[in-house]
Amino acid sequence: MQQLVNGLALGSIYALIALGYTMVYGVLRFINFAHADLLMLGAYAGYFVAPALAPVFGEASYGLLAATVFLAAVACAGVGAGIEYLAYRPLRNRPKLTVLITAIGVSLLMEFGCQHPAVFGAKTRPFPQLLPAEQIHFLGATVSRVDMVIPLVTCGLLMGLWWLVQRTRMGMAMRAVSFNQQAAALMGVNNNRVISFTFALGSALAAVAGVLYSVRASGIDPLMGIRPGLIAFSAAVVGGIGDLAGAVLGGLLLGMLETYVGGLPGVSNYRDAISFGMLVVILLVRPSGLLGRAQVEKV
Amino acid sequence: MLEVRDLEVGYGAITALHGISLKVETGRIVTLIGANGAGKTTTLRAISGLLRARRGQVLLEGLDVTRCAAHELVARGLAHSPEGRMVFANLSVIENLRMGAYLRRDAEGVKRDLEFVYGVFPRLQERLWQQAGTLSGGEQQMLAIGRALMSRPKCLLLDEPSLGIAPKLVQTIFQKIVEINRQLGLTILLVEQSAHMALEISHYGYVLETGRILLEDRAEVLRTNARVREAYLGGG
Amino acid sequence: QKPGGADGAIVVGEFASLTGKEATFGMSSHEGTQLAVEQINAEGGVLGRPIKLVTEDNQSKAGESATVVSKMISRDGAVAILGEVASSRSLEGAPICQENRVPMISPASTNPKVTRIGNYIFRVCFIDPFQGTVMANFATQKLKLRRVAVLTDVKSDYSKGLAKFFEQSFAESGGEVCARLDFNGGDKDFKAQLTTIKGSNPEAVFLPGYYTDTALICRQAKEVGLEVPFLGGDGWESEELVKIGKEAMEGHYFSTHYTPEAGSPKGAKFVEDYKKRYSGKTPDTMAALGFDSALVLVEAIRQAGTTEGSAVREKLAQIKDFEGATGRTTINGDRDATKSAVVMQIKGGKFQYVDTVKPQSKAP
Amino acid sequence: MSEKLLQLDAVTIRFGGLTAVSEVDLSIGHGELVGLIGPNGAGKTTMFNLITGVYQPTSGQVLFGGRGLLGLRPHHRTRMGMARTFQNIRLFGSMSVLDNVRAAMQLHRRDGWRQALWRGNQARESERGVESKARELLAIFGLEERCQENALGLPYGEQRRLEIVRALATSPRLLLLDEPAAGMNPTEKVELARLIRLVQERFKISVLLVEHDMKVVMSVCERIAVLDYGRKIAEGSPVEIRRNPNVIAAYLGQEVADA
Amino acid sequence: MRLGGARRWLVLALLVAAAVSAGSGVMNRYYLGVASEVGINVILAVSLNLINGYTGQFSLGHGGFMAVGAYVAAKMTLVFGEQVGAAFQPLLFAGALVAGGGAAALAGLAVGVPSLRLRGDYLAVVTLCFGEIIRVVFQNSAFFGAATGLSGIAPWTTFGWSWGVAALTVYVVLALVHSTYGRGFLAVNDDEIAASAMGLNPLKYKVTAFLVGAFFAGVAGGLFAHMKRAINPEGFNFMRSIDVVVMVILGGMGNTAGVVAAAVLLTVLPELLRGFSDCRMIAYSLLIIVLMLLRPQGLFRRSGKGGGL
Ligand SMILES: Nc1ncnc2c1ncn2[C@@H]1O[C@H](COP(=O)(O)OP(=O)(O)OP(=O)(O)O)[C@@H](O)[C@H]1O
Ligand SMILES: Nc1ncnc2c1ncn2[C@@H]1O[C@H](COP(=O)(O)OP(=O)(O)OP(=O)(O)O)[C@@H](O)[C@H]1O
Ligand SMILES: [Mg+2]
Ligand SMILES: [Mg+2]
Repeated sequence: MQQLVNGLALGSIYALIALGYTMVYGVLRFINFAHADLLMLGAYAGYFVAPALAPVFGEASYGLLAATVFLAAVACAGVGAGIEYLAYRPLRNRPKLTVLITAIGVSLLMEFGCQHPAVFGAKTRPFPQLLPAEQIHFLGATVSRVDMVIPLVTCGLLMGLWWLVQRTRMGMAMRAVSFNQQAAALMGVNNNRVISFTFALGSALAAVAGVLYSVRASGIDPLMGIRPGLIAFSAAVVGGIGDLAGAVLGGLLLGMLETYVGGLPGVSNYRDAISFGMLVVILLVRPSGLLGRAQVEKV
Repeated sequence: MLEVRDLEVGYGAITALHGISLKVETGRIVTLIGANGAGKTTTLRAISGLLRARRGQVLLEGLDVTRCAAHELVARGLAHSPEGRMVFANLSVIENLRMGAYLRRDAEGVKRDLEFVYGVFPRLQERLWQQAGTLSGGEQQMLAIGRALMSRPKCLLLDEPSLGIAPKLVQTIFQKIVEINRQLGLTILLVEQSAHMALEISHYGYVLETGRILLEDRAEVLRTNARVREAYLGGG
Repeated sequence: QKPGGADGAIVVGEFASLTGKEATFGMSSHEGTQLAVEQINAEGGVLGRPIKLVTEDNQSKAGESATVVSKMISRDGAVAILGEVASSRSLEGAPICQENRVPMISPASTNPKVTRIGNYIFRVCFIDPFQGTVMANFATQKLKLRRVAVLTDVKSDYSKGLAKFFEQSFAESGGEVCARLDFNGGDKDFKAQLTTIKGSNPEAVFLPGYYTDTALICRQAKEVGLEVPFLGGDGWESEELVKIGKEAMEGHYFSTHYTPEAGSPKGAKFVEDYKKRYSGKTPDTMAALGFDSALVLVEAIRQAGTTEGSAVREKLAQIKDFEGATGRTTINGDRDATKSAVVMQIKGGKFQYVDTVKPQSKAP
Repeated sequence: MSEKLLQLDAVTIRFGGLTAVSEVDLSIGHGELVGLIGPNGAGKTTMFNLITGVYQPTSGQVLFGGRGLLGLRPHHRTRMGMARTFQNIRLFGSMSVLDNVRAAMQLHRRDGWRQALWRGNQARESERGVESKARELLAIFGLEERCQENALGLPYGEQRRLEIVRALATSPRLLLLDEPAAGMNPTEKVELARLIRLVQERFKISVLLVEHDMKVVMSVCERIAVLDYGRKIAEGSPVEIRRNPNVIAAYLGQEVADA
Repeated sequence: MRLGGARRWLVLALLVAAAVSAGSGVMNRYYLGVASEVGINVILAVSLNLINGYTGQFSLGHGGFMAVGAYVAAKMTLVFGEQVGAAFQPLLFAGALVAGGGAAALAGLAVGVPSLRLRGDYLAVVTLCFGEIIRVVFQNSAFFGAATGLSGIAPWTTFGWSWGVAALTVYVVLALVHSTYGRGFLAVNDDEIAASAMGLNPLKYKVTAFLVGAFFAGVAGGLFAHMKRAINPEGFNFMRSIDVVVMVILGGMGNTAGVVAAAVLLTVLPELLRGFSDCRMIAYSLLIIVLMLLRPQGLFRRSGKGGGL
């Protein structure tokens, strides 16, 4: 039971990050390598704003968490849109792989930039306590508050994003842009605006994930995004990249798997191999991911 | 309505259009004919903002729109049914049509126009929920034209609308083109390989050859022009 | 031709992980080394020449160290090399030093293999077997523990090595390891492992990790309700441990090198100087060892009277009871340091001295 | 030779609820020129896909040279001697015109990577042979001057011709052409019809032609089959088809029938 | 690049390699080391280019293949190195490299077969998973030294070896691709459906690309092990694969000359930037971004087909 709760919480975090990957991928058809680092920036934003907000909302309260998450998301949305404008937009009509390289460059830049002593430094920093420390006891499991909050947030965001993509004009534009930017332009869609919006949104998602992740892990450092980023990216793909529900499903699956294997004495050292192995198996059985629809190609 | 002045467009080292000028009066149907590679598609793409002009101007209703992005032109009432169809393959037929009306806010009008499109292409109505990518070639062509109509443009660019369409339907399409031109006063710039039929319904025509305007005249004059007959109307 | 810098300075190379995932430790040892060099130079250097420290970053990446060491030796003309905390990277640099007959001193690589590379390779820290044994003995004899769970960092040879020797001696003294689990250094979520450990009902957990992971693990242990003492090694020693881990660290034990509290004036002075130099930061073990590695090298050069590699090597091999920030260092026949270890406990957010273990008590 | 080159027995394929091709029988003899026409979405391209192995039929079977093709993948079928063009042009976009053709000539050569790695005289000889044959084919279709150009830089009509050349380069016994005249002007269409007949005679192959331009179809084909909603509604000589009222109603329209 | 060019290239590179090797006694070891590293990276990048650039399969598993080659080759020389006489050392080394390459090729085969069904990012994730699995297996294998890895490996990778093998790799890849047979790689990349309609078996080409690419990655791993003399699993994590991918894309996918140039540049650049000390990697990442923005089509390619569909 305890492991189930652990797995659910971890999985929800991965799902949250995977949502960001999938959002950006869904529209631009490229893996935003810098997503993991935006997560880290979001965490640092939270680290800096939380103490300032604490007097307003009270130490360790839900209000404090919400306000911190919100501000971090706004900050990261700005950064994300800025990155898009400077590093990705000039390459708009180039092959996606070209953009992938600038994304890797941006990712390295953020990692090494933030490690520089003049910026954040390489050391791990303790993340402020945003939620009350008491545990909740629940069916024999001990659950920390953040572990309760995370699945709810993920669930809420999933529904919100789904609504955005399927039910709004912006969502429709996003889907059109994702398939063919020229054709979308011929429909009157302002590609640049849609893409900037998508990036801002994706980055905000990264920030939300970053803050929640840090609350849970309680320590942050400039390289903290890499591993969850990698896992969440795999999760997004296994779920069927571009598919929101798939991202969440993939994230949950990987979180559960990791928790389950990580808790097994004797094989916990093979944890990554086993979870990655499972991914391979899943993709071999379902080559376009769990929920992904095979891309139709009429001959 | 639409005017092109001394337009030069190229791809990398290749120059595809060497300064062409043409004029489409409001409410007219104008046809652009020319052999393969003459630059017809290039002309339309440059007008609708998909390609950048190297030199020259494009004027829409007297305003210089040479530097306008494609989406801005749509807002000004231009629609383009492109070569190669470019339907949104993973959206359904109905979603594709709704994308065509992306900038419109009048739900009522959109509904009416949908009905109109269904009237022209009943096949589309049968397949509303099919993914556009799995439609047959001709069905996709219908969708591309229908989608262009959905923005309720003032000026419509059609790149080979009859491509891949069965003969019977080709006749229908041409009839409808005339119909919308007459009823809605829609200005149309048409690129066609079936020059014969195109010239029959047009008011005016231009003949393009290797990126230059070779001839221009009223459609019925062009139809009887010996050179045109030989080169583009298949001799007879 | 005299090796060395243009200005007659003695060039000493240092390679460390200043960026990348182990930057925390690399930075510390680098700061310690830098402080030592500055102090020596302030006192007029050695052999009447100043020391020029050339530092290269290997980004915590495998494959970089060989390149940077060879660069420092053949391009910068380094007469000796200081470096690397992580054994796996020391193992890359060492063969190059050996081949070029340039002495190398590792501050904190504890894997026995490192100094086996050759007779030019030294270290100023004790090795895994010793430290593992110390903690095992402390657990069985002082704390009277019989059931212990072990949680190791699969990615770290240090952690693996320590665990291995701890388990050996612990079993020899009749203890039982009731659960063995692993994590990946740098992970942020350890609840799965901790939940399993809790299920195995240990009396304590042996956690030979670095302090960043350790602090997070201890915090999360509290969250899953695992309330037993944790034991660790010198990788724990840093103020950050308590800063990050907060109350969750209370009552836990770790073994480390000599501490100021155990009565070394040199150590106390080091802490003071370090704080002054690095705006109030408290040094950790890596910093102290980095400091000592430089001091030991300079001592050997002074005794040798030359910077010539073989002569310095000779003198290094003879270092005995050298007073440094980490206590007395004696280089043994294996070119490893024999020094006492101390066991500390965390109380009220401070490290408190509990016990000293002399090297003689080394089991085998 | 009594045996048909290609034979389809009651072939059916469904996509979800949609029956795109339904119980179609069709056969093509050696050296025959057969047309396949029908309204948009009638299932013509789908038939091509069934024959070449892109899709597997839901029921029914396809025989080629008397052999069942069940389960054979497209490249196997090409090796057996069928080649096709695509309705939506699918050239190798990063390659030159010449290389597009050469790539299609690999399948009948047995010298693979060994020759690629070790280039003796023999290898050079064979490479030269490939090139000259490719140029020869391109010349027939008036593309020899475009040899070094990038395939996608060609205008639409020339891309279509290149597709035919590429298909011919596989030395097929049966050539399947999907709307080869689309995007050409009437003059070019006449020329294309001539070329199709020419290669048919010269290489002694059978042709199955899908085309919406009746002039081309009627002038090229000896026999025509008509599909509508996935069913075969008529089959016969061009003259018969042109007069068939079902075909006029479903497909030709009055005007074309009169023309 | 025409074939004649490729051959001349091969000969030239071999000559340079031989000359430098002969003179290596007097040359600065650091520069030699960097030069050898250049060779290794060229092997990695050019071989990945066959998979990613020419066949268009996005592989992130090169680090894993390299690991297999490095471990197998190193273990071989560690076990047999003592037993053979000095005269046979080059033979043993060559044998170890081939064995490493062979083992990596087997791994490549295992990765290549799924590529029949998987495309694009899905394949990327599967290759990435394979790479990580390989790493974890080595990390836990006592036989291969677990987390500490293998050390005390003989320093047999000379400049000559590394450049020699690099030249060979370039030759093999170019020869493969610029042949009638090899045009299949490009055809499969451009349009798999059309390629199979032209009688080319896409699976065969894709798997071949993986096989050959992985083989050379394995050989590069072997060279790497015998240059660094100590290897551990962390050296072959997915960042290593990413490094190689960057070289391939920066060089211009499917453009061997460009990829070689990028491999050289990205190996030498960080060394040149050493003067920047703690801003070095920041400068490096900035340079990658700027390079990409300035030359999006790859280092060497003319700015061709722009604006098209
Ligand atoms: N993306 C491109 N890259 C390079 N050259 C191109 C590109 N597109 C078109 N061209 C060249 O520009 C010229 C004009 O092409 P365009 O497509 O406008 O002709 P078209 O008249 O529409 O012909 P078609 O009847 O075949 O459609 C041609 O010579 C063609 O080779
Ligand atoms: N993969 C698929 N999934 C779903 N429906 C499909 C698929 N492929 C084809 N169809 C449908 O099957 C029908 C037949 O399509 P096909 O492409 O064979 O038509 P066609 O006769 O070639 O028409 P055209 O003359 O317009 O090219 C069409 O209605 C099409 O929408
Ligand atoms: Mg055109
Ligand atoms: Mg069709």
